Amino acid sequence: MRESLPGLLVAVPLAGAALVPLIGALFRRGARETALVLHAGVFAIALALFALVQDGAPIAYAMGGWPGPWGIELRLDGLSALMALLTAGMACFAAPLDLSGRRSGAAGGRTSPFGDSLLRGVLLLLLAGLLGIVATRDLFNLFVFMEISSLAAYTLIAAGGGKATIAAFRYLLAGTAAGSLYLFGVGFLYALTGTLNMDDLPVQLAAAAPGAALATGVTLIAIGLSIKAALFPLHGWLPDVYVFAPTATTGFIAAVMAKVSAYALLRLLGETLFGVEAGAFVLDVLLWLGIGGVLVGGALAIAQTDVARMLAWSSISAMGTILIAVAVGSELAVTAALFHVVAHALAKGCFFFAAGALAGGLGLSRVQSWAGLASRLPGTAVAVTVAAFSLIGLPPVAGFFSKYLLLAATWNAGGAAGAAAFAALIASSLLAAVYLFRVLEAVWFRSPAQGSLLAEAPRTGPERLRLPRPLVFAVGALAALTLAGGLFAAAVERRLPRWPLPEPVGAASDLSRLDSARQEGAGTPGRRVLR
Amino acid sequence: MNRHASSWWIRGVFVTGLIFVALLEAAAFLIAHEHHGGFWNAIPMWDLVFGFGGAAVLYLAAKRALGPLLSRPEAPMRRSRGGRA
Amino acid sequence: MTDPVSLRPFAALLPGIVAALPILLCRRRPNLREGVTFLAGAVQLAAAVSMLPATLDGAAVTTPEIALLPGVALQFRADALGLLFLILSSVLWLATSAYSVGYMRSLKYGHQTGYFAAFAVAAASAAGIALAANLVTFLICYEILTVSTWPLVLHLRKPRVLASGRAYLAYTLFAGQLLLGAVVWTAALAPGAGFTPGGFLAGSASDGALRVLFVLFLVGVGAKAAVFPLHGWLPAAMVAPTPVSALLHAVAVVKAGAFGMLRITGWVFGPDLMWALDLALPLALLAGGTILFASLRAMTEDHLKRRLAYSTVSQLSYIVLGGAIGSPLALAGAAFHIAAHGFLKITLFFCAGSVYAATGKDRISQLGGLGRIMPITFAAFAVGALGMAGFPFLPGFLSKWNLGLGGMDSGQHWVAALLATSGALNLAYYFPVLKTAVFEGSPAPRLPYGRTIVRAEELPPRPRLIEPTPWLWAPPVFAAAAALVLGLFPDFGPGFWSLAEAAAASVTDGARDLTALYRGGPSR
Amino acid sequence: MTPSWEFLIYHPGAYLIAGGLWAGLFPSYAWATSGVFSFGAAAVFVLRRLPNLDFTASVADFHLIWYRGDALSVLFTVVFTVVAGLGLIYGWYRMRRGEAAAAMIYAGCAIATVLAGDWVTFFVFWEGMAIASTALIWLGGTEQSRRAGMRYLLFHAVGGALLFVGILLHLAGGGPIEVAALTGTGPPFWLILTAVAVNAAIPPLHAWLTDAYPEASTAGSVFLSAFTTKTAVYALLRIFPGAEVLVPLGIVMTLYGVVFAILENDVRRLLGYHIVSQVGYMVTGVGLGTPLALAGAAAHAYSHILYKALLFMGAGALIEATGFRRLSDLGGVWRRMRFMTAMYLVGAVSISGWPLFNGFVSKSLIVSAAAEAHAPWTELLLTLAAVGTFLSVGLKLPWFAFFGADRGVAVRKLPSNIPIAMGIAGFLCFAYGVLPFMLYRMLPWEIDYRPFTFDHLSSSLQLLVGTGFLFFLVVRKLTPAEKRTLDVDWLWRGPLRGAVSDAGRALRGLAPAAQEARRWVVTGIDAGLRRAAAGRAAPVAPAALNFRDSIGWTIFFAAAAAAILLVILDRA
Repeated sequence: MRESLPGLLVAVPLAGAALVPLIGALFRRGARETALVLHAGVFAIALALFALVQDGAPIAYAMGGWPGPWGIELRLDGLSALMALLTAGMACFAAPLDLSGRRSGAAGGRTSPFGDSLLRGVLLLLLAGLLGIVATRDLFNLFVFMEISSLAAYTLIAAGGGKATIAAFRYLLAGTAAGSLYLFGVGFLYALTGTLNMDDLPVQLAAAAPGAALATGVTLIAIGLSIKAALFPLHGWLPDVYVFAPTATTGFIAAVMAKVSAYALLRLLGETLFGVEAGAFVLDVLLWLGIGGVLVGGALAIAQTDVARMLAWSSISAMGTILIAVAVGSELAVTAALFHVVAHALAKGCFFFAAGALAGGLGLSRVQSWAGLASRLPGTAVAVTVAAFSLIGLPPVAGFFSKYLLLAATWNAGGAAGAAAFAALIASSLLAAVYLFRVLEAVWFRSPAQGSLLAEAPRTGPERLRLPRPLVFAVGALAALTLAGGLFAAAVERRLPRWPLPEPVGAASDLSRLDSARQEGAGTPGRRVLR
Repeated sequence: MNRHASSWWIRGVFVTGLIFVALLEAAAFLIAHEHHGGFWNAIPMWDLVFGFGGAAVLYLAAKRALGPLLSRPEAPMRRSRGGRA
Repeated sequence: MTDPVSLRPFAALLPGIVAALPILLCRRRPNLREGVTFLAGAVQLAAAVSMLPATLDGAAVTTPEIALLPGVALQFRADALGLLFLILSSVLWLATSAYSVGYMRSLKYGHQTGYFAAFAVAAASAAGIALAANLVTFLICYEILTVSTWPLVLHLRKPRVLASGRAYLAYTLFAGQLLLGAVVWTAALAPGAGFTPGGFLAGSASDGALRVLFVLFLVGVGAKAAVFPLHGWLPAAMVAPTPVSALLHAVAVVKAGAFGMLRITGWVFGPDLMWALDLALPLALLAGGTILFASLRAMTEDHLKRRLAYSTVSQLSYIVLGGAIGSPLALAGAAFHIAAHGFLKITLFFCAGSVYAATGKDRISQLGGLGRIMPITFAAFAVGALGMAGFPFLPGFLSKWNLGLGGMDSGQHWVAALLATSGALNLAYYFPVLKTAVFEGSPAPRLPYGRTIVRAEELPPRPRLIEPTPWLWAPPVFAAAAALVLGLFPDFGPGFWSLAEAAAASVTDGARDLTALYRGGPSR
Repeated sequence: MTPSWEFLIYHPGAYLIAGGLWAGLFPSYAWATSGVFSFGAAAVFVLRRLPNLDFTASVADFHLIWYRGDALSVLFTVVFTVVAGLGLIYGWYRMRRGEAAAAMIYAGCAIATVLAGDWVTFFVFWEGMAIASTALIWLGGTEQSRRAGMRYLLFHAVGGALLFVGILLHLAGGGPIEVAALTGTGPPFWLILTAVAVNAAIPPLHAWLTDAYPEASTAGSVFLSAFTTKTAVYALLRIFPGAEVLVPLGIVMTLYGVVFAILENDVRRLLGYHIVSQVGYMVTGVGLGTPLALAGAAAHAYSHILYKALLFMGAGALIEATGFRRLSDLGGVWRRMRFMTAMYLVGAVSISGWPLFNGFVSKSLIVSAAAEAHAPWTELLLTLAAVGTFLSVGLKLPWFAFFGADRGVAVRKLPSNIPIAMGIAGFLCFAYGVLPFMLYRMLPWEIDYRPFTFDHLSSSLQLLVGTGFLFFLVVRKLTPAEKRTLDVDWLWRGPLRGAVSDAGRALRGLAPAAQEARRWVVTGIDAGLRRAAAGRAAPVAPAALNFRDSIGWTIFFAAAAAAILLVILDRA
């Protein structure tokens, strides 16, 4: 059972993706419930895996019974189990929602050409793709899952109709470019080493002479994944997608999708290819790009008047933050990155669900239109406040602790790049404070404009404003988790995997140990000497 | 009322003072001898002269030297002469 | 003496946080709601006082460490300086709560539930700042304080108020983030970053790096301490209701900054390192400049609360100044000034608020004659004003005296001159208030032409008193009386002076019996 | 010596301060009662000749010598108590309770200052005097009094600040805590001397006096005339005996005062200049430093308090009765207030040093001390000042106020407490004048001095008569003009005040700029970013890709990065 869990983790949603539309088509109802059960099941599997890998031993599943390096291996170690858990968990919040939700920018009235059950199947497909990326140990298989998840995502986004369709199309362009670049890169590596297995690749690379082909492969892989991770300046697809996609989709993909790509970057560059000179070089470049992303994302978020667009730019900033930590690559930095991934996913998911609910359901998309929210939807206001605190990094919520760890990690990294990253992280908090406190000010202290929805709606009685119950649950639960993540930061931190990861079982790799600085610094906060 | 009272006063004081001073000087000339301090104390009638001269010096210093220099009109709103006849 | 480990500090921290929820729930029962506030304040005070004996014995009640992150722990310790601040803020929280009842209700302000809830959280976070045993704990409480006072500043929700709220946040969040950076840096230099009397940073990094670190700290806590040029938020924050200005912007928030400054100079860097790094004198000069600047600036303000705010800017720099100089007497004076200024300034703010609540007047030029119809209020105001000027045997005198002597101990003779100048300037901007309020304002008698003297019987009759409800005049009277007692018997009650002395002695190794030289009585 | 609070029983100042607080706190009718009780109690302990003991008490951890009853402090305590009683009688109907309270506290603080044994106590009550007297001035009730009171307060605040720094320096330098003669002439010496000089109204630090004293109420200025300057004289006697710098300062004071008095029109301002002048004698005496000179300074302070109070009472009575305060408005009222005129003249002849009045027996001590100290020029100049004193206070003021041309000023009847107080004061001036040993035996210095030698009498009389001749010669020229005399207070009423308020205004002027900068930072970033982002972050346009478009940029960057990296790596 234990050994088959990684397989189930991917297979269940994949099968569900087919099953749910089928049920929808056959029975007209029950599709939603089935999807929910499946999501819960996937979450349970992820949870079980997460619990099981806490002892440090990864759980591997050889697809088709072919062991690595020839077969495709799905393997869950602490890091991937965490990502899987996060992904599956966020999907659970998105699953009960209306996936064809209208956004204010969407052309009115027209329902999605797809049936509801089909979209639910696509969500499961997206989940399967993301979980596959997380679980696989095969470079090409990773591409396959990446494409699965991308295609599913395009569909879900396009379901918003209107401008969402255009946004999805443009995302498709960028995503296809990304996939192609990635695939080229993998091709180079494969040509060089003859292997696609992430454990075998370093061994082979150690034997291969470094050269242009290797560097090209690494670079193309990095660029491809950077586009997927919306790393500045390759972030162009992101804002429109986050703004126009349906609420549930936005909440889900904003929380995890880019992060899964960042995970892949960490896996490939930080682990598999780290011993390669080009890999280390690319990480250094990523660090500076991360700094740029943090600042540009934060600054442009300030420039927005639309809540969702502001949050989208904030996400670009957050991805920069995560990539900084990935690029620093010390134990502490990766712990910080993971903490930030969790904290940001919870808070951003919460915020996007709330923003989507208000914008899509009530047409409150601009910051100023949220004025007086606290008097009509106090619960939502509290949740948004908690999420905003986390995004800024104020105690006592989760974001503060991830910010603290990030700062400590960048500080320990030393060097000009470390100092610049340190300063950029502080600046990003300040920028976030500017745009998020503007929202909070409107929510709590401004009066709704005369004649606006919030001004007209009664405070009590059956006519009072209410959000759909699943949304309330998602927003509330995520806010609660954000708060809990801060109050029990030590417990969260303890469960985060340590970096570098324990020796993979059955792998002959010694390349993941090449970083001497990391070995010296084992046990204490790591210090990668940055150029 | 009697706007010319001052001349009467002055005359009276002058006459009385002159008599008094004459007596005083006579007595001082005859009796006083325990002078100390500056040489000027040996000068006869010095104190009288000094009283007159000193007062003159002060008067001149104040009214002639400092007065024009330092006197300024009061605030115009605070004039009061003739307010109560 | 080893520090007793106990959970008791939490008893001083939690009441405010725990009370916030019942306060919110008792929205419809205002009396019950305020009862909760008083109960929480009483519990906090009782807990604080219960830790006093151990602290005065030289041991500090300490909580176990609560790990937050690797190398980052939440820990509280009731040492002398912290307890001084804690008891001060507890006592004044109770007083301000009573005052808030009178003020908010008599002015019929809205959002009172949120007001009291935020107040409770702010009081708790001030307590947390007081008891923080390490920099991270300090930082966390510091940020919570920022956030919890923000709604209080914005209470009136007018456009101008919102703008002030933004300025408030701009300063305090900016400072908070720099402080975060400084804390992370410090924790990297010295794991744990626990406050250590005499400092722990010596030799941990190059001089240049430590100087940069200090500048980060200076901005981080200096903004809350309203050190020039980071003081701008304080006058702007006067748009808050007066009790907020009174407790938070005279005691809790700004004191958190000044207190933090003492912690940084005395417990993180340490006076020796401060002097060795050539930081002490620039900081002292900065504080001195702030004192003079704010005093001059206060004179130009007609708005009473803004004048008080500039006075706060000036007075807080006394504490910074003492911390910068770092000699035993200067530190003791600075620590004592936390309490002294707390009682005095809250008196003044209470009075300003009472006047506003009773008459709607908030400008000094409008106060004419109010002293005669609000004698209690203005008597309290006079005590506060005199105390601020350092009038002998009001508490401000003791702090100034020791600051001056401490300055001379360190060869900084200009400190005494500065304090004296500041005292004179204090008179210059406080006494016009009394002059206007108490000695003028009744319509001047019409004198016969040419007459310039007012005869007794021509003076206008005494108007009817309009002292407001006891909720509004009792707190200032209490605070003024407390200030008087504190001035005459600085060790009365909780022993603020002993605590200040103990705090200073701990930082400076108790190198010198503080009282022996100058207050030992006749030398024969 | 164990600290105790027992001293409160013996401390006359404590009674007056307590009475003042009581009077201030409780309804109006209480002030008279509390005044009687507090003054009575104070007087009892003065009459019991004050135990020559030290009392200490511990306040705020300072171990203070609250009470040091040696001969010098007792001398001043006695006269302060007496004048406080006289002032209370004089102000009985005039003073309202606030004024009475301030006056009692003021007197109590003055007494406590001279009884203070240590620097801290001394400083406490020194400051207390400044505050209480400010209140007393403010209670004059006019706009002028409020403005003058504020200037007065600030001036004394500066003085207090100097004293504070001086004391701190003195103590930090290891000086004893007791108030005693300072040894050495370092910074503490000069700081404390300057602070005392402020209170002693030594030019150019004197103008607060002539500025503020005339603006108090008539009763208030009686109190004011007695305490502040004489406490400073006490301080000089205690701290700076024999400080040579005081001799020229004192001489300048004496002449400065009389010269300005000759010009002055306002009755009480004229008398104020004579405080400056008379205190100059005492300052000179302190500076001469011989026992005779010191004794003379102490004795002259004693006498001065009495006759100056009498003069201010007379001036006050004149003002109360007529409503006018300037000589140019007055004249010829003596027929309608004969007793008051007589009593004023008693004060005038006392200050002028007429034989048989107390000024004669004390002023001559100082002049003789100067002669004995072989300081003939000092003697001469002091004598010159005496001439001027008689000229202005003894002749000019009564001539133009009481005598001279009758302007028909209406005089209203004054309540009987005023003549009673003046009568007592006049009697005391006369009594000490004829029985000088009553004064001499209280002095802390043993002196053997006989004022009533023929030589002394004759020279004094000649002097006065000579002055009288001149006065009547130039009497018409002396007619006071309706003018105001500029004094050094012009400096801080004009340029200095302007400088301070300009500085404040300049700083305030920075505020909008600072606010603008803040706004620029806070909202300018906001607006700037919006502008900058207007194109870049615009919502999706349904058009095809182009390079103005974010997706276009993404693909461009990706391609460019790939190309650049490939080129670099290819070279490598």
